[in-house]
Amino acid sequence: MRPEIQEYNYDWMMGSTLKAAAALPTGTKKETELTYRYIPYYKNVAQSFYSAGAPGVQTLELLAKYYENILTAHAQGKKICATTFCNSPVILYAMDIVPVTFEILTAIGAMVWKRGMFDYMDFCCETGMPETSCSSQRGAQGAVLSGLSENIDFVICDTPGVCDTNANAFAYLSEYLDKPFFQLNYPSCIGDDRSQKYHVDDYKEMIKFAERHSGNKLDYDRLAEVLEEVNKQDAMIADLEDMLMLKPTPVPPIYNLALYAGRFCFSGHPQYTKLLESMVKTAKGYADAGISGLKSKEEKLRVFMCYIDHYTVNVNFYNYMEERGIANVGSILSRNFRDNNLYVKDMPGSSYSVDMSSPEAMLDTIAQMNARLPMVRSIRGPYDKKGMWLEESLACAKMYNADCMIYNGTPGCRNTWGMVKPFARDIEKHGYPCHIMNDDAFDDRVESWDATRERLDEFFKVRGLL
Amino acid sequence: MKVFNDAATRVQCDSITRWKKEGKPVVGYTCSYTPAEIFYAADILPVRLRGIETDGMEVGDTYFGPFICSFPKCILQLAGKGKFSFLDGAIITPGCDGMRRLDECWRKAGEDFDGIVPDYFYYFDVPHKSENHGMAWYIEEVKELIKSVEKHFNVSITNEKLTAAIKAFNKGRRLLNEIENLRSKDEIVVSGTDVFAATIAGTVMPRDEYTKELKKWVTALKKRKTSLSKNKHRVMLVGSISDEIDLFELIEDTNKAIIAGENLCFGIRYEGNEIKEDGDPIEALADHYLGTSVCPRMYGKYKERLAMLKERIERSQAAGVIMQNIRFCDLHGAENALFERDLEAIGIPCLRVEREYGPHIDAGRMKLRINAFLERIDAKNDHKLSEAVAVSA
Amino acid sequence: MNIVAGCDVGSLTSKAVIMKNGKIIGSHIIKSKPRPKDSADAALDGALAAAGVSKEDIKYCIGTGYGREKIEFVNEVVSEIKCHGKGARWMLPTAETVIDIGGQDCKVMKIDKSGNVGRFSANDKCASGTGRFLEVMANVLNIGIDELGKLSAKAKEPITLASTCTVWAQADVIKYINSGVSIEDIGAGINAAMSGRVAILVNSVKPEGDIFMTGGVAKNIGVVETLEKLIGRRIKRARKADPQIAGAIGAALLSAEKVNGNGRKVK
Amino acid sequence: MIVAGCDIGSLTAKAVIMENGNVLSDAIMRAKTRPAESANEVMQMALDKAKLTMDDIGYVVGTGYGREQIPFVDQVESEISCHAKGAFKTMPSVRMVIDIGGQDAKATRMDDNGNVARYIYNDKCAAGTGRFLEVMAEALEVPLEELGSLAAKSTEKLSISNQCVIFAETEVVSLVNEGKEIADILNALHHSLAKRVASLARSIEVKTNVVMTGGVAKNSGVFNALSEALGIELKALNGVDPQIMGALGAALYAQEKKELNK
Repeated sequence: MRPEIQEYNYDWMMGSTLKAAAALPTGTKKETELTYRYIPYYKNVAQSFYSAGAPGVQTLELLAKYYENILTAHAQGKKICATTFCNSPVILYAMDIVPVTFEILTAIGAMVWKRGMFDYMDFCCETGMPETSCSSQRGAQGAVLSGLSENIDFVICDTPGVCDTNANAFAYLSEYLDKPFFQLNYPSCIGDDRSQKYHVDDYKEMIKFAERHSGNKLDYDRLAEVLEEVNKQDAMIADLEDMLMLKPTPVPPIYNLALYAGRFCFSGHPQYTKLLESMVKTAKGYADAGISGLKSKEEKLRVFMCYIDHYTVNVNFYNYMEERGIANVGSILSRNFRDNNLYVKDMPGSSYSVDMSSPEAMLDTIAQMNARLPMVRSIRGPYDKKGMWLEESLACAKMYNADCMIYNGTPGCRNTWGMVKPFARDIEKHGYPCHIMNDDAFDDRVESWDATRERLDEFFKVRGLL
Repeated sequence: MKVFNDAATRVQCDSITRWKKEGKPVVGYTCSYTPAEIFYAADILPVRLRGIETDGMEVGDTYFGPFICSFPKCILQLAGKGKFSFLDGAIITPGCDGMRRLDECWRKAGEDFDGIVPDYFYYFDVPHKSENHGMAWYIEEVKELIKSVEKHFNVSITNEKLTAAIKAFNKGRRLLNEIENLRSKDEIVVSGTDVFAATIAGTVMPRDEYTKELKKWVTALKKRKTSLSKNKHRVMLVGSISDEIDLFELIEDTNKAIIAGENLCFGIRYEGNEIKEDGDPIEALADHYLGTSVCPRMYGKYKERLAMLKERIERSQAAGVIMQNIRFCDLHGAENALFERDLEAIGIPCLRVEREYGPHIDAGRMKLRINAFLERIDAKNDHKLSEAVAVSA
Repeated sequence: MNIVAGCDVGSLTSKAVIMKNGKIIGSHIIKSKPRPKDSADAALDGALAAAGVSKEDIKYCIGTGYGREKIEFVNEVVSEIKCHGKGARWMLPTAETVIDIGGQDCKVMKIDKSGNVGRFSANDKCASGTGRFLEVMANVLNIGIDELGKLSAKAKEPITLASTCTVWAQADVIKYINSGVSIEDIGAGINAAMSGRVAILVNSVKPEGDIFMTGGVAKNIGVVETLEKLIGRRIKRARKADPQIAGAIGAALLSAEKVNGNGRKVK
Repeated sequence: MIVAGCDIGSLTAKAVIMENGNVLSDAIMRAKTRPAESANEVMQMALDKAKLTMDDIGYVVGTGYGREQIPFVDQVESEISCHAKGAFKTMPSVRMVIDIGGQDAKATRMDDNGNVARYIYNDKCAAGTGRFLEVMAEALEVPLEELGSLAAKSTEKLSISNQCVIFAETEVVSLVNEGKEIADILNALHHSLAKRVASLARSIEVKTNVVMTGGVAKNSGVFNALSEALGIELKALNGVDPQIMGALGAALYAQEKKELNK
């Protein structure tokens, strides 16, 4: 790792960058112009957030707050838990534990810095992690492994059975730093009684682990409060997802990013509620006016991202969609599979409901909610089985009236790369043109953005979509 | 040894052909989580699926994506080429993400190539933890598997038959352990290549035939006097899945090393442990196949695995450890790094290499690394020697 | 007269060194030919001519490098990892970590006082991060490899290269040339991509003491300086000999050790 | 109305001049570092052959790797579309085009109207491309054009398994060192390339009526090996040079455009 990188605390650096970025729109024009001069590379990125209106700035604030929590955790006597984006932070907030979600932090780094998270990613390989493992962990993980971030206290990972590379990264981290490790494990099916029970049993073990290592008992009153907040948030998420169905959709492409980034960071936290309120308000405004959420106000194409959509290197992908008039009708990451969502109707057993009638019911709720986080839910089993990847993608494409589907991921995603070719074939058979991106969503050293963009343009043109 | 070599180097070895001639079924399985005893109990031949004898990857690459380990791709390649036509059934387990996708890829390939998917095609869902509910889940899976085999093959698999199967398998396990004892002696009389071939043979040969042959071989080994380890470094081979005899040969062909032990999932790591013969046989099987699993897919168990590796190193008196991982095998890749860190710290030289599985493993580049590693051990020993001389002087 | 030789047949270049009483009396570098045997013969002949001695004068010769098994005149073969360690320590007596970038390999090793190799790490994955990567890129830019190294210093805004595959990176470079990016910025991007891959390897062995670089790429100042920035340490230079022949020197030194025991003549 | 198609690839540049759907002339040359140079030169070659000047050309469509840099184009189209169009026009029964270019290999499936239904590129690494063969030809010191005829003399079956072009080169060199015959090595290379390309085509489902375009299609060794790997007979393109297929498709696009604008 370059020595100059080692001069700065990573959390502090990221937190202050985002805080400053969130404050910029309130400055004078002169101040703003002056700042832009000093951040030539970040200018475009910052502007893509500002141009999303209040929700854009709130996303920046939310992310800044996330870092602030990490930075102040130990001073406040709280424990820090390293966890994956597939694990809902709800339970941790209910237990007053501060989560650090690697994938989100890596994505932010890829957006904010010109060299992205390269140095941190490479540091992981320097310690011995294979370079073929997923870049989405390797970024933030590098900061933790190198001791440049706040110390973490323990690790909870919920991708075993879902994603090897992810689970492996967390297992490696815990061993490298000698921190306690817990894995939530998922069977290859969902919706049947047996797997439902497994979710709950496993979840209860996790709570015990978290109690042991944080010294905090799970407070059910606090859990009820958090779930109440989740209830509110889920209703707004359902609103946003319903609005995605409108043609043109009033939801700007980047809202999808904000929607799940917020959920992975602050589910059950008022900060996220505020962001959702503002997203719903803005989108409703567009909906009432019958206009597209795109800056150009002209929706030329509707794309459903059948895997992740967070190509975050300098926010290039979102800007690209804006430029080309492409509406992003979501990815599997934006879905939460709450029972009040329309898309769950055709997929019985796939959803969760919120029941706060008793502690036991709350635990059931949260275990089932967790079992339905994006990857956890839909890529845990054979893609063509009930409730899995194919069914979900087709249901969404149909519901949101998508014109085509795009697969985007990282070379580290062994699980989807293992099946994406037959999957794409099946998708095509159902009438949706499907493009497989060969890039790395967080590291453009794998494929340059120029090459990625060219392939996208070619796909839209050759398949007669744009 | 001839029968072992045949079994270890050919997908459809003579033993399998003979078994088929008797009109009895064969079921293939992947990974080390499927209790082979179940099939033995039903007079079905369990064969662990391998990827040897491939000469291209055109079928494998058609369905698997570009960032996938070559082991499952090789299995699919063989399937697509009809090399598994002797199978009456196949069991796929989510050993790792690459292996679990063999399920979809094989089934989808079956839409393009007629008759390559066995009639009986089963997904056996193995959890990643062996505690409490993890173990309970696995036991239920085993019971489901038994029911399904009974139904499809019209057989009955009773507890008595399972216990008998466990006993039959244990005979071979005990014999393998005797070989391990032989290898732990100061002078080794058998090459690592031969031991590995004999171990692999156990994963494909009919068990009774195997036990008989193994017994003969062990008896013969015990009479051997000629040391093969003189003036050679004793090394261990660990890491990713490997059933390639040529990898062992490559190391021993340097004439500077003998493989005194391994810790591979096709090798002694699984085949050498005995299973409890009393009590509930299904629980005993579960304890063995899931409970003692030392694959890095069982996250959070690194310390146990390190302890076991150290024990094996000690037992085999290895002077160094060669750690390999197949490209895109993140699990073993990362674990090898931790092993290297922790073993080097206590003075055990380690060599970590990444490689491809399949035909023509990159022999030249691999050889260079191995030679340099053996030279490193030379230098270490010279150093020790000169220190010893200095002390005595 | 203790005259010994070392011959290093690599995938890109072949080198031979003749030593007498611990001093180099002749050396020669050639571009490798399709057959390693021919490369070895040509390199040795060149070195013999430079030293003004004949093949018969050589007491012992060790072969190394990728084509070592095919050299006919050697008494013994040794891995290039060992030879580079030995050669490096001779060139820089304080060296403790050696980086050797060869034509299709990059190795980083730790060495002890005698130049014996301890822990080492080598890239196994891809040809990017090797000498061949630079060669391909220099060809695309239509410049010499030496020139490529000098471009970094003049760059204003180095490009980021898709660096996982040499051939794909080549496509990127062509694209940048066409879109009018300055050759300095492209060159610096190439050197940076190369250094980035090497840096991971260097840091992974946790370098100690003085770091020394051998192999032809050691002469590429752009790569060396970028690498220094990435690892945050200086890479020591030594003028005693060309770093490209370090492997052959190591082989010759090992030959000398043999001769001190019981000298034998070259076949 | 006279139109032209210009296909600037990474290894070669091609041009086709067309009048009312009939090819007047074509030209092929080795590409220069700068696509603009290649374009000017190859176009001039085609013009000279047809005894025309640039002023006679009403519309030019560019394609290929360097298409954005062609100075005189009116429109650009992707190689995928151009190869499909060229092949479909040459042989209307064609339903799949396999094009092995310098940097990548592509398989394209068409519907009954010649429209692209699906296509796929080679995965990450460059093995399975024209560049692969070029590097090998260099290593073996065999002219590119002679690869096919030489390989036909092969008697021993060898295999090349390395995924990486650069490492495969080493593998080839070691086979030479082992004293293997050049013909056998070439044959192995062709099969290795063909297998890689076959897996591409298969992953978007191969039916029948498959043709091969691009310069590599002229290599009978690869052509036959690909037929074998796909398990179907590849069709020859009615005597039209498969290497100009992209430029031909581009010219056809130009023709269409002109007809529309009439």
